[in-house]
Amino acid sequence: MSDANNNVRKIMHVMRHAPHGKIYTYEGLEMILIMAAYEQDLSVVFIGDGVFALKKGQETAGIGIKGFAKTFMALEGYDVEKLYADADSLAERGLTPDDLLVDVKVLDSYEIGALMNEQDVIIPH
Amino acid sequence: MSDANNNVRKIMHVMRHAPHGKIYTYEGLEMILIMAAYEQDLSVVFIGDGVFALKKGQETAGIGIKGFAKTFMALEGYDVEKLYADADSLAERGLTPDDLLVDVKVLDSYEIGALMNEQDVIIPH
Amino acid sequence: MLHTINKSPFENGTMLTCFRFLQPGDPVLFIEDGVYAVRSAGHYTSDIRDVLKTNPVYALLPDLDARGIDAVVEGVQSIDYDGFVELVEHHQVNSWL
Amino acid sequence: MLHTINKSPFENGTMLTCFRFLQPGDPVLFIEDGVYAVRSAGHYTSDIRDVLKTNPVYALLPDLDARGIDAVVEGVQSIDYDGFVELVEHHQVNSWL
Amino acid sequence: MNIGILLKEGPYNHQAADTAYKFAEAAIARGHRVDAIFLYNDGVLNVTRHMDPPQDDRHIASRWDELNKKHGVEVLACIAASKRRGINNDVIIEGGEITGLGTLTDIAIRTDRLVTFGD
Amino acid sequence: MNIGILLKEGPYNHQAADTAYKFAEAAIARGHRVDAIFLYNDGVLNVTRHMDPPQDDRHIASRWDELNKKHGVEVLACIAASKRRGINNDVIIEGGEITGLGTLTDIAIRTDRLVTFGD
Repeated sequence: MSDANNNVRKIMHVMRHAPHGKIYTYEGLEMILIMAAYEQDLSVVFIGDGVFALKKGQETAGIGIKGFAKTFMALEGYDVEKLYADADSLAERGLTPDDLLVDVKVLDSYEIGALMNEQDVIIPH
Repeated sequence: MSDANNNVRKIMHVMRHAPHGKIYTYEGLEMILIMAAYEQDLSVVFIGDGVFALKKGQETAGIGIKGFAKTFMALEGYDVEKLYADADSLAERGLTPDDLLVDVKVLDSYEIGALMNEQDVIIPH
Repeated sequence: MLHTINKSPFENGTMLTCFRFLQPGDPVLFIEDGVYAVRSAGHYTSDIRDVLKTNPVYALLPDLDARGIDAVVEGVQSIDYDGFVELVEHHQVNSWL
Repeated sequence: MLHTINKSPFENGTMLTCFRFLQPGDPVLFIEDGVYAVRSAGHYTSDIRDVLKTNPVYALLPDLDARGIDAVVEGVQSIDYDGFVELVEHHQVNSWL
Repeated sequence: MNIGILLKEGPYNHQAADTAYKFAEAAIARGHRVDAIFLYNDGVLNVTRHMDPPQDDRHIASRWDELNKKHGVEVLACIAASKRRGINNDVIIEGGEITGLGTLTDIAIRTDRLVTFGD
Repeated sequence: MNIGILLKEGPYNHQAADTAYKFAEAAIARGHRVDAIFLYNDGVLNVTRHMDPPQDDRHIASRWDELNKKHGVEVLACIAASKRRGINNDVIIEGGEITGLGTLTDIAIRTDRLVTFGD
C-alpha cells in the first residue's frame, strides 16, 4: 500500500430494509453519494429486504413519494463499483440478478461475512 | 341496552410491542389512563412481545428510562378490568400468569379474534 | 373487521400473528411494505392461498407499483386508495402495526 | 468485528440474519429488545448455544434488568455499558439495525 | 360517514404519513367527512412548520395544513407526546392544534371509523 | 481511543438515543475521546431545544448539550435530514450544529471506531 493510501478507509454500507416503507434506504443512498466524493474504499451490500431496493419496475407516482431506485444506477459514475448482494436473500425472495436494476456481485453469506471483517467502518441503513 | 349506554363504545387497545425498546407501550398506557375517565367500554389485549410489558421484576434504573410496568397495576383502580393475554404468545415466551404483574384473562387466539370483531374501535400500540 | 398489514413478512412476524386472529370472512388488506407478501409465486404464496379459502385478500395497487410487483397470487384483489376507503365503509379497522 | 443485535427475535428476523454472516470468534452483543433472545430456558436457547460453540456471546445487563430477565443461557456473559466500550476497544462494530 | 385518523409516525422517515394522507384524500373524494387527524407518538412531528424538504419532494406539513383549510379536517397533536418531542405553539403549522388525549377519546366516540396508520 | 457515534433515531420514541448516551458516558469514563455524535434520519430530532418532557423523566436534548459543553463532544445534525424534519438553527440546542454528510465522512476517517445506534 502506498503512503497516499494510508488514510483510505474501507467503509461498507449495509442495506437491509425494503424501500419506501421507511426512509433508510433512500437516505442511505444520499449518504453514499456524498461519501463517494471522498475517495474512500466504499462498498454497498444488500441483505434481506434490502435487495428489494434494486428491483426493476418500481413506479412510485401512486404513493406520492419520489422514486430513487434508478439513482443506484448512478453509483458506477461515482466510482462506487463494489456492490454485493446476498445469494440467500435473493433466493428467498425469488429474485435473480436479471430482476435487478444494476449489476451486483452475488456472494454467499460466508463471503459477505469475510468482507465485513475487513472493514474499518460498517454503516447500517 | 339502556338509552344511557347508547354512546358507550367498545374500544380495544392492542399491545404488541416489547417495553422500553420503543415508546409505544408506555404512551399506549398513558392513552388508556386518560380514556378510562370517559366511561367507555375499554379492554386491553396483550399479544406477541406485548406480553413482556407485564413481566414482573422490570428494573429500569440502569437504562435511565422511567419504569412503568407497575402502572398497569393501577388500571383496575380506573375501572379498566378487561385485560386479556394471548395464550400462544405467553407459551412461546415461556411465561405463565404467575410471571405477570397483573391478573389477566388468558384467551386463545380464536377468542381474542372474536372479541376484536365486537369492537367499535381498535387502537394498536 | 378489516385487517391491515404494513410489514414485510420476510423480516417481521406481523402477518403470521394477524392470521392467527382472523375470523372467517374478514377482509385482509396489505399496504406499504406488507405487499411483498402477495407476490405471485413468492415465498408466502401458500400462506396467502390458505387465507383466501376463508377470507378476501386485497393489496394496495400504488404500493405494489412502488415496489415493482406486477403479478400477485391469484385471488388477491388489487385496489386503489378509493377501494381502501370503500372497505372502511363496510368494516371497522384493525391495523396490525 | 463486534456484532450488536437490538431486536426481539420473537417479532423480527434480525438475529437469525446476523447469525448467517458471523465469522468464528466474533463477539455478539445483545442490547435493548435484543436481550429477550438470551433468556434462560427460552425459545431461542438452542440457537444461542449453537453460536456459543464458536463465538462469545454477551448481553447488556441494564437491558436485561429493565426487562425483568434474571437468568440467561449458560455461557452468555452479562456486561455493563463499560463492558460494551471495552468490546469496542478491541473490535470494529457491525450494528444490525 | 364520519372518519377519524390516528397517525403514529413522523413524516418522511416512515410511509405512514403518506398513506394516511392518500387515504384522507380518497375518503373526502368519496364524499366522507374526515373529522380529525390525531397525531400521537412520533406522529406529532408532522405539524412543524419548519419542515423544508427538497423542492421536488412533497411537503408533508403543508398537506395537513391544506386538508385543514380546504376541508375543515382538524389536525391535532397530543400535548404530552408533543412536549417530549419539542413540538409547541411556536413551531406548529397554522392549521394544526395541540390538544389532550381526551380529544382523541371524543373523536373515537363521535366518528363512525377510527383508522390508524403507523409503523 | 477516538470514538464517533452515529445515531439514527429520534428521542423517546426509541431506546437508541438512551443507549448511545450511556455508551458515550461510559466511553468517556474509560478515558476515551468521544469525538462527535452525528445525527442522521430521525436522529436529527435529538437536538431541538423545545423538548419539554415530564419533570421526573430524562431530558434527552440537555444530555447532548452537556456532553458537548463538558466533554467537547461535537453534536452534529445532518442538514438534509434536518430540513426534511423541521430542524434548523432557530430550534437547535446551543451545543448542537447543523452540518453536511461530508463531516460524517471526515469522522469516519479520523476516528478509530464509528458505532451506530438506531432501530
